[in-house]
Amino acid sequence: MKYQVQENCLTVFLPNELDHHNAEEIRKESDHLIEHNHIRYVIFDFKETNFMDSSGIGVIMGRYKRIYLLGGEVCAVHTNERMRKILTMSGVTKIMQIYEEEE
Amino acid sequence: MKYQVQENCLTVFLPNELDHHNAEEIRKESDHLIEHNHIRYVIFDFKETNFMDSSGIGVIMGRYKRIYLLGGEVCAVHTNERMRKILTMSGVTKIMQIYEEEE
Amino acid sequence: MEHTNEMQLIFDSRSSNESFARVTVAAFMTSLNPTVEEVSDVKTAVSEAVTNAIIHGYENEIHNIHIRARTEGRTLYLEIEDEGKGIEDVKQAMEPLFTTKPELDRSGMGFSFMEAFMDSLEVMSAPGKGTTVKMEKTIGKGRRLWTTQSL
Amino acid sequence: MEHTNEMQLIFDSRSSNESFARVTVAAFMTSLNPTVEEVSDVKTAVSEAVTNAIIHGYENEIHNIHIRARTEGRTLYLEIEDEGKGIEDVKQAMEPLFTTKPELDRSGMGFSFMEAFMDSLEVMSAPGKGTTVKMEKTIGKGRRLWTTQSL
Ligand SMILES: Nc1ncnc2c1ncn2[C@@H]1O[C@H](COP(=O)(O)OP(=O)(O)O)[C@@H](O)[C@H]1O
Ligand SMILES: Nc1ncnc2c1ncn2[C@@H]1O[C@H](COP(=O)(O)OP(=O)(O)O)[C@@H](O)[C@H]1O
Repeated sequence: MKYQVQENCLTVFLPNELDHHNAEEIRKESDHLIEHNHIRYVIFDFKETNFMDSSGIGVIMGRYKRIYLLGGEVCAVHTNERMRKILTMSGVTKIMQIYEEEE
Repeated sequence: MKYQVQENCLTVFLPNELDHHNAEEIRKESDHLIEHNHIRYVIFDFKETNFMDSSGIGVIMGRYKRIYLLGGEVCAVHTNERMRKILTMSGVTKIMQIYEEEE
Repeated sequence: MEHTNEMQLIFDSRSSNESFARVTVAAFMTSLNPTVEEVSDVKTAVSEAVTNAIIHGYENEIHNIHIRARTEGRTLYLEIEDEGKGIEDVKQAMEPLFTTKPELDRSGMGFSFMEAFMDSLEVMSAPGKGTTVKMEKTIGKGRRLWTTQSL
Repeated sequence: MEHTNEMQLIFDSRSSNESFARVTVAAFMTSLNPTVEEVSDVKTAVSEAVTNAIIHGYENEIHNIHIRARTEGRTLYLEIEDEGKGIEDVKQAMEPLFTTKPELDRSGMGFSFMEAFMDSLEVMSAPGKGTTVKMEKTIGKGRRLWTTQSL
């Protein structure tokens, strides 16, 4: 399962490598789900993700802009150290909460 | 540990990928050990080995010729299915016993 | 004389080849004994430059992308080239957050990522002529052991 | 029209690049969804041809080895080329157990392995001109599911 809708919350299970090739698909599919399910919260689940470049940042920013206009929020879960570094570097942590858990 | 000498028996712990690049080193080092330790039995341990090409067959054949002249034997242990296929294809199983164990 | 090793890779500008390009460069640099972190840094930079060639340089038409890679001592030298559209104003293009394709959700951080993850970045481009991105990264920086091993 | 994808790799004829060449071709063919076994088959064939270029073609001097790879439908097309010594008698060279370098513990099984693991093998060579090995392998043979998926 790559996407999960629960009430007004969409969880996007990101792939192992989040690059431009995968980003295109995630962008289209998640926008479709957001539109048709009155989504207000988007959770990006990085559990399986070991690689991300700036295309991944673009996907997050794009979903944020859309959801923000609807009065919602985006957040990230299950990020490893590398992913947190990239999210922080890009400044995206200013608009998105990262939820960490003990392992 | 890549080599182990016990009495007149030499165990060669083969690398993850046994190609021409690695074969050169194994050839030199094992011949040195065979000469200086009165070796009669050579055990090729494939536990870590997932790739082998015909250079690997060359290493085995070369050690066999040397050891055979001294009245000894060579054998293989811990071979996976792929390795057994390649050893069989090459005909080297006619001169070398493969010892299988239950896993 | 330092030991050098060279390779050149030419491939179709398909987005499915982005991961292929990353894996190839990562495999090429293994002789430098990089850490997982260093490999990720290089993979990210390669991914940025190759993606730019695909979406900005060739605008999704299928043409050749060239990667030239060389290791010399502890350093990896990379060149990623397209013969595409080229860049009008390289200085502006390299500014963080600048992008000409916001409608495609581009973040404008490609060049910033290349700069952050590599030791040096040089961009050569001319409109209609294509773009070449040159990058360098020295492996094992700060790891003392390496200084002696690599002599 | 079938979807094709192409790449070309040029690299130094160092034995340390044998594994690099294998990994690169393996990464290139992933779009064909091969089994582990099929990937191993191709890696073995690549290893044989690249090793031959290094030890027989260039006799351990450092020059360029070329790999051209293409996928078309379910089939991988490979060409591995050196501009080295070449082969006097190709037919004899391809005979099982024939080798000109027994002193290096060559088994003379390189071409036999290429033939066994690929669907087709063609060797073009002329003394002083170098050698090109052409190979093909169709992925997913015998796996019924593929026939429909790949249309
Ligand atoms: N290879 C290229 N060919 C043409 N234009 C390019 C190329 N690489 C970058 N550019 C231009 O530079 C801009 C900034 O690039 P970059 O920092 O990677 O951000 P992004 O890819 O997110 O737009 C791009 O929007 C594009 O206009
Ligand atoms: N690229 C090449 N350039 C020159 N000679 C070659 C090349 N490839 C193969 N040969 C010749 O063909 C012979 C048989 O090759 P092969 O079956 O791979 O066995 P091996 O590599 O064990 O000798 C080699 O010994 C060599 O004389």
